[in-house]
Amino acid sequence: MEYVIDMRNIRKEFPGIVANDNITLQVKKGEIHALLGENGAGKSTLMNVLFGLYEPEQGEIFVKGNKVVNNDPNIANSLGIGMVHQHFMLVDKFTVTENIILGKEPTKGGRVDLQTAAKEVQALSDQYGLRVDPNAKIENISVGMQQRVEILKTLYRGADILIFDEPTAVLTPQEIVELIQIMKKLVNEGKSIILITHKLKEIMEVCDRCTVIRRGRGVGTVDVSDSNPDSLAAMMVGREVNFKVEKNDAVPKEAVLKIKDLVVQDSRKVPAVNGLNLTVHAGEIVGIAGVDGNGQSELLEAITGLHKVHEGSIHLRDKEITNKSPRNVTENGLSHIPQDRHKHGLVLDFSVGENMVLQTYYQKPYSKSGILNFKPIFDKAKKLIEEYDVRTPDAYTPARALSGGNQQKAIIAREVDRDPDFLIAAQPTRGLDVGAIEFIHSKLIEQRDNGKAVLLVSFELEEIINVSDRIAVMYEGKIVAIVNPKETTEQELGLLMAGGKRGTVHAE
Amino acid sequence: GSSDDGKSSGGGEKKDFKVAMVTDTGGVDDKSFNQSAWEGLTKFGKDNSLEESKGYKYLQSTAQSDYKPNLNSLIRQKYDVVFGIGFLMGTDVETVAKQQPDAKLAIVDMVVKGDNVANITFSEHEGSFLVGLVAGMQSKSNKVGFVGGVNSELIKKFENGFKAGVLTANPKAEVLVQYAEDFNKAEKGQQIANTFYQQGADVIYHAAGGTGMGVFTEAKNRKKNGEDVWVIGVDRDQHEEGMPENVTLTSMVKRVDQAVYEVSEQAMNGKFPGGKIVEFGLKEDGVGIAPTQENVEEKSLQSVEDFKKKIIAGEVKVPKTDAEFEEFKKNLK
Amino acid sequence: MQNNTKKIKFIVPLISVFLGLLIGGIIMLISGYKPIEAYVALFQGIFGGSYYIGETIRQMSPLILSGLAVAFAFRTGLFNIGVEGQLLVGWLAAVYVGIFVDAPAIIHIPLAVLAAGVAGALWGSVPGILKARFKVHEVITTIMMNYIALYSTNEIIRNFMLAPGERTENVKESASLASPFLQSITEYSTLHFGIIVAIVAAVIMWFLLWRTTLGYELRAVGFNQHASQYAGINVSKNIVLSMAISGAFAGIAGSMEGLGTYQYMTINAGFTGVGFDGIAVALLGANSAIGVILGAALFGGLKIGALNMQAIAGVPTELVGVVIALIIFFVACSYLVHWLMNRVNRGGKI
Amino acid sequence: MSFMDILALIIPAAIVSAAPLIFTALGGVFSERSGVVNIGLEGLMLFGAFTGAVTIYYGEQFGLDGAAPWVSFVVAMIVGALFASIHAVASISLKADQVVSGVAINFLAAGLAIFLTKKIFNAGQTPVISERISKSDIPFLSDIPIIGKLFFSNAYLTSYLAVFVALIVWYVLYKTPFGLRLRSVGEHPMAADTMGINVKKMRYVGVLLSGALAGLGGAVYVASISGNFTHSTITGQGFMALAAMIFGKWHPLGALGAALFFGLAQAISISGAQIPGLQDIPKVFLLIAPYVLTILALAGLVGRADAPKALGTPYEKGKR
Ligand SMILES: Nc1ncnc2c1ncn2[C@@H]1O[C@H](COP(=O)(O)OP(=O)(O)OP(=O)(O)O)[C@@H](O)[C@H]1O
Ligand SMILES: Nc1ncnc2c1ncn2[C@@H]1O[C@H](COP(=O)(O)OP(=O)(O)OP(=O)(O)O)[C@@H](O)[C@H]1O
Ligand SMILES: [Mg+2]
Ligand SMILES: [Mg+2]
Repeated sequence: MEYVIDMRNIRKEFPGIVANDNITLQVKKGEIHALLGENGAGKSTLMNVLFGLYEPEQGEIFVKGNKVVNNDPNIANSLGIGMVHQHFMLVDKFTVTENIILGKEPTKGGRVDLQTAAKEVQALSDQYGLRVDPNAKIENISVGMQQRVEILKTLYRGADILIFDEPTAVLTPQEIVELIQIMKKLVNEGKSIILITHKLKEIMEVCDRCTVIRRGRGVGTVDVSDSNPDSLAAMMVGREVNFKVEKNDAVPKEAVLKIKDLVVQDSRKVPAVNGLNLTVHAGEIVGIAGVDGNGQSELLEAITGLHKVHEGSIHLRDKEITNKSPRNVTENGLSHIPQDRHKHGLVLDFSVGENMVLQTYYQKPYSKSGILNFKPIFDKAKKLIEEYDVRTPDAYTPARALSGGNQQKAIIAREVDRDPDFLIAAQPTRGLDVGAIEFIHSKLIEQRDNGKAVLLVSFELEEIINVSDRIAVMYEGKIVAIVNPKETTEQELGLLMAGGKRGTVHAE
Repeated sequence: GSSDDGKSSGGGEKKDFKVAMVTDTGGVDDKSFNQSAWEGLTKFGKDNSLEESKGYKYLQSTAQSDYKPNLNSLIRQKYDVVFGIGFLMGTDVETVAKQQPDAKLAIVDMVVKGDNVANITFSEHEGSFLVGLVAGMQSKSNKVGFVGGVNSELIKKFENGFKAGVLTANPKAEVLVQYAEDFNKAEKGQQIANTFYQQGADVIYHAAGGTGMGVFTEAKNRKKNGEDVWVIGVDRDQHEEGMPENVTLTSMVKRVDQAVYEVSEQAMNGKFPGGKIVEFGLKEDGVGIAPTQENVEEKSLQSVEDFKKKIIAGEVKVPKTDAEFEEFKKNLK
Repeated sequence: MQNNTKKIKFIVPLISVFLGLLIGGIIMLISGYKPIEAYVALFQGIFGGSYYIGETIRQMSPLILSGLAVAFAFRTGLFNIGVEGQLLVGWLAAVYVGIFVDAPAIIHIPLAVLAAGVAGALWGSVPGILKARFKVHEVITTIMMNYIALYSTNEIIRNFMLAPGERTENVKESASLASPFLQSITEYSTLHFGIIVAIVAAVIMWFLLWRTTLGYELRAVGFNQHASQYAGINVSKNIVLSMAISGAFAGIAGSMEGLGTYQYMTINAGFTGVGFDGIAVALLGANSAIGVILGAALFGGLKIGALNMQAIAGVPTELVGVVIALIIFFVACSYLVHWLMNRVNRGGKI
Repeated sequence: MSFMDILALIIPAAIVSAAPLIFTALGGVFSERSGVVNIGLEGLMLFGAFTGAVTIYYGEQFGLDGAAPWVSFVVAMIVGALFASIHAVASISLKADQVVSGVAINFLAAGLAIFLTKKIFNAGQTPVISERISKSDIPFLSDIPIIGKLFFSNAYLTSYLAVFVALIVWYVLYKTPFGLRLRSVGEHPMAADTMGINVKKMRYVGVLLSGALAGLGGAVYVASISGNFTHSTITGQGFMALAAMIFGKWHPLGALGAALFFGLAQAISISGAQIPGLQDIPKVFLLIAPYVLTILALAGLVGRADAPKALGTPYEKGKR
């Protein structure tokens, strides 16, 4: 049987680590082939090798039967291989069209022919149902649309072998549904797809076969039809993984966070949060469900003091924290696992240790009268790395060198360890493998059981439903419904998130 | 006694007499006083068959902080007289002289303490007065300009002498004055000249080093477009700078070479004027009007000669400072 | 790997200096000078006798400080091209206090140095404020502030402090860093106590940056403003502070000239260049305190030695400028060496 | 002087002194848009001035006459590009810190130019050239009432060339595939790489072009303003050009505007000393006016300028 992609015994090293060790990956024509593995297992690396961004130290690659040496994305492109990268490869300041045609521009009399280009892009997006605005700037469009642009880039270059590196990690549920439709459409058109994802549900739904790698080594390839999430998870982690989050009922106590008629304006002075009311009690996890862009980020930034409050009030316990400085809010007992770990969560060029005291460096014992005290800082760091199983050479390694997964663990360790009254967790498990997810969920619940108030924001309805004790549905800057996770379904939530009414419930 | 040493070294064996100078940042080819000084020293060396960079040499400074090291290193190399060129070096010459009482130093354009230092100054105002006369007489618009480098005591001598000359020759003439506050900004010189000419001035005297190059540029441009404008050069005969459009009316030359030569000679003959002020004025041919005079009218030259005599004779006292100039102006009326 | 990088850190500069001198020598050969003679003169001009050593050290002091100024700003993510201007105002302030204040040396000197630091800090904080408040790029503002400083200081001297020779009076004995003792042991070099100030400043910079919470904040802001803000660090405050501290170093560099080398301030017809040299020194020293000291030693040594090279071998001082430039290049290209080293290692492993 | 006279005095002067800055700043735009910081503009401009002066001088000897300056422009551009290639090799191929390498360029240019001048002419400066670009009125255009007098009278051809080049650069950067690719490399080199664009090549082109234009700027300065090259001919103009580029937000037309703004401010401060009204202001305020005005303009209207995202970071495959 001939494979469109046949990678044999690939070995790729990075200074100090073997990212791929003798991995073999074989993809049949017209199939969706899953690539599964923990954070840092070597998936992205393997794909970058296939795409010609990295040169392997060892191994052979066959594309459509013939041996190829591709050490350059150009060659990959010409072989019909296209890749949708985990971290988007888009120029923010360019328009959608400019990004798509870049490097293969249609010209008229020496100048870029944007009209024609835009038409072509439009045509492509119609053909595959990839809705984009050809003339919008990347920096102004949603992550979902950005990803559709990435896909269009590959199609525009006539790729028939597509690599998706964690495409769904950054998508909202409805966007994921769309994407899955699109992938199905693509294979029907005779294209082949390699899909990297940490979400077994998706693999079960769309993939034909699945190759699992662990710590840089190939574990094996299975037919999805005769395997199940548990077996896959076990394969990749090397142990049984427990999906259903174990937790007993919450015992809510006094209110910790009280938000009254909150109005927050976005950069364009348009109210993004528009008269929102919400209360979170000690000992409960409130999950905020909502389609991206309905004011979730502005809400969190307002609470944490990163964004100015226009009207209304926010109280933490009995202290008013409206428009207080982030430090003031933090000192009043708030912890925040931010949505964007690279932008807000970490100073990537600081060591892991220095990152562990990002909000506390000025307090004892980490410093005394303005002088830093490194021993306690790194002792603490080592303890947290141990306790939260952050995979890093040591506490002195720059955070940049860690896997996003491990970066995330580091942040959670830091925030939870501050032992706050109120914990905000925004997209805490985005892009993480099931093992890490399991761990993080258990940590959140542990906080709740210790009588902390937790606010969870996530686009993963499954996560919201599994972890929360109450679900607040956010729509157009308001809480439009509070529902009990035990009595709701993803369908109902989806409806509410889309602005649909629901007889009985009303915001409190 | 420095003078005794002077005799002993000057007395008989001239052979091992050595002179040297320290330039400021301009360097010995700055087409200005550094170059002029070096020409003087070279002439002296040749006339006394000294060998370059053994019998006579110079050191260039790249920054003010180099002056002292340079002066010192020449003294340590046992040069009999070491010249510091330019008033900027004054303080360093003074200190070094104090530290090395046996050394003989000379400073140009400045007067400092120490009886082993010869202070060489020039009557730039007198020379400027002469070119002022020319300007005053040959200006058709009765408007002339003066562009100064950095406003300073020294450059003021040029300005006031010039103004005095202009008014003497042409009482109804107006003199525009502006300082660029920079010796190296040609574009500034050009724009100032542009402004002056635009306002009807037709002769501009510059005492502004590199900034002056811009004055020439502007004048050339206007000459090309048929305007009848002139520049008066400074320090050396700047005829060449005016070519091919030939915009140099004349130049006020300052014979630093002359001065350096004479002081060296005096020193060699044991007459080193330590602790004295040696003023080089019209009398000593230390300043004057440039040899190239093709653009200077006969009658101008005439009055230049007359006043030269008068000044030398002390009948006319040329103003140095603003105060003296105001005084001078009153007496004109 | 580890000890390797250590080795490289040490080797690269040496190789760079060697290559720089080598190529410089070749240029001399081509243009008809005698490289050996020249370099002998150069090194005599640096180490050959207490006088030269004195001059080299004297040259170093302001370079160390201006280097620290640039390096400190770099460490906090800012590019301070304004050292030149901050140095000028510092110089003026130091001289002003040195002339118009009466006090015993123990008070007068520190006071004058402090004044220089404060003046420089104020001058430096302007671009800081503009950046923090209006997001104006510090590179432009610092360049502009240089010219403003140049013309303003000249005007102030001209109107309030003028003495014969287009300069101010000398500062009082009690404010002077100059030391007859140091001069006598160095055969009347211009050596003064400034070097001590400079080295103390270097220690301060290191300590401030790496041992204090302030340094932690400054570095955090330098790397990632968003994360710093999230962590409750006042970004604006730190930007201004960073520029102010950088400016303070620059201002004190000015006091080296005003209280040490010259004892007075002249009406400057142009920039001193010390500020711009500071950029080179900082970069030669990889923006680390100790590196800056070494960089200043190299830079200052070559500049002083150049004078002797000119005096003895008649080689124009500009050539040293070329050599310095080449050295900077090779230091910058250390990647080359690293890369080679790695290659070698790889070879060894596979 | 009537207001009109004053304008007629200031505006042409502004355009004159702006030209060298415009060229150099445009060079900066090319380099930095491709992601390579270029502090070396000063040095490149300086070496261009040196080359220009030398070429014109010998051009005259070989009887090129009026053509000499124009020939020198071409030569200066070539030499400038060659000189910039040092910066390119260091900062693109050898991954050197771009600021360091740029600073080195400045020292190298200054040292080498003077050193060579001394070698060639054994004098501290080149001989004064007689063949220059000289001011002239643009036929017809200069006859347009008002505008003609202000913008097309007694100015240098090179000044209009500068404006024209700015327009070309804008067209190239924003309308052609080359421009799109150059900018993409400065914004997100890895993205460009995955799109099959040769990042290093684009950056080389950007840096070489910056060298060529900065060289041209220097040569124009000599041919139209200073008339010869000395150790002090180029003192800070390159940094002003750098400022103009940033002031202009890395946009060719922005840089053009900023350079003209500098020129105008400079002209006002200089002619101000003669303009009734301004005359009485203490000279020092006029002297610092251009720089203060710039800062005010930046703080007031211009505000934040976004540098190209990847500016200053060497590109290595597979590194984030
Ligand atoms: N550019 C790089 N430099 C150094 N090491 C790297 C680099 N890229 C990857 N690695 C190493 O290779 C290992 C595998 O990386 P890879 O990107 O393949 O992980 P992954 O499977 O994609 O993880 P994730 O699921 O989080 O995306 C990582 O642990 C990392 O340490
Ligand atoms: N510059 C780098 N140096 C060392 N390792 C790196 C570097 N860049 C990436 N890596 C490694 O590459 C691997 C994958 O990187 P990647 O960003 O895909 O991690 P990730 O966990 O998938 O991120 P995310 O959570 O955002 O998906 C990580 O294990 C990380 O350690
Ligand atoms: Mg990955
Ligand atoms: Mg991931």
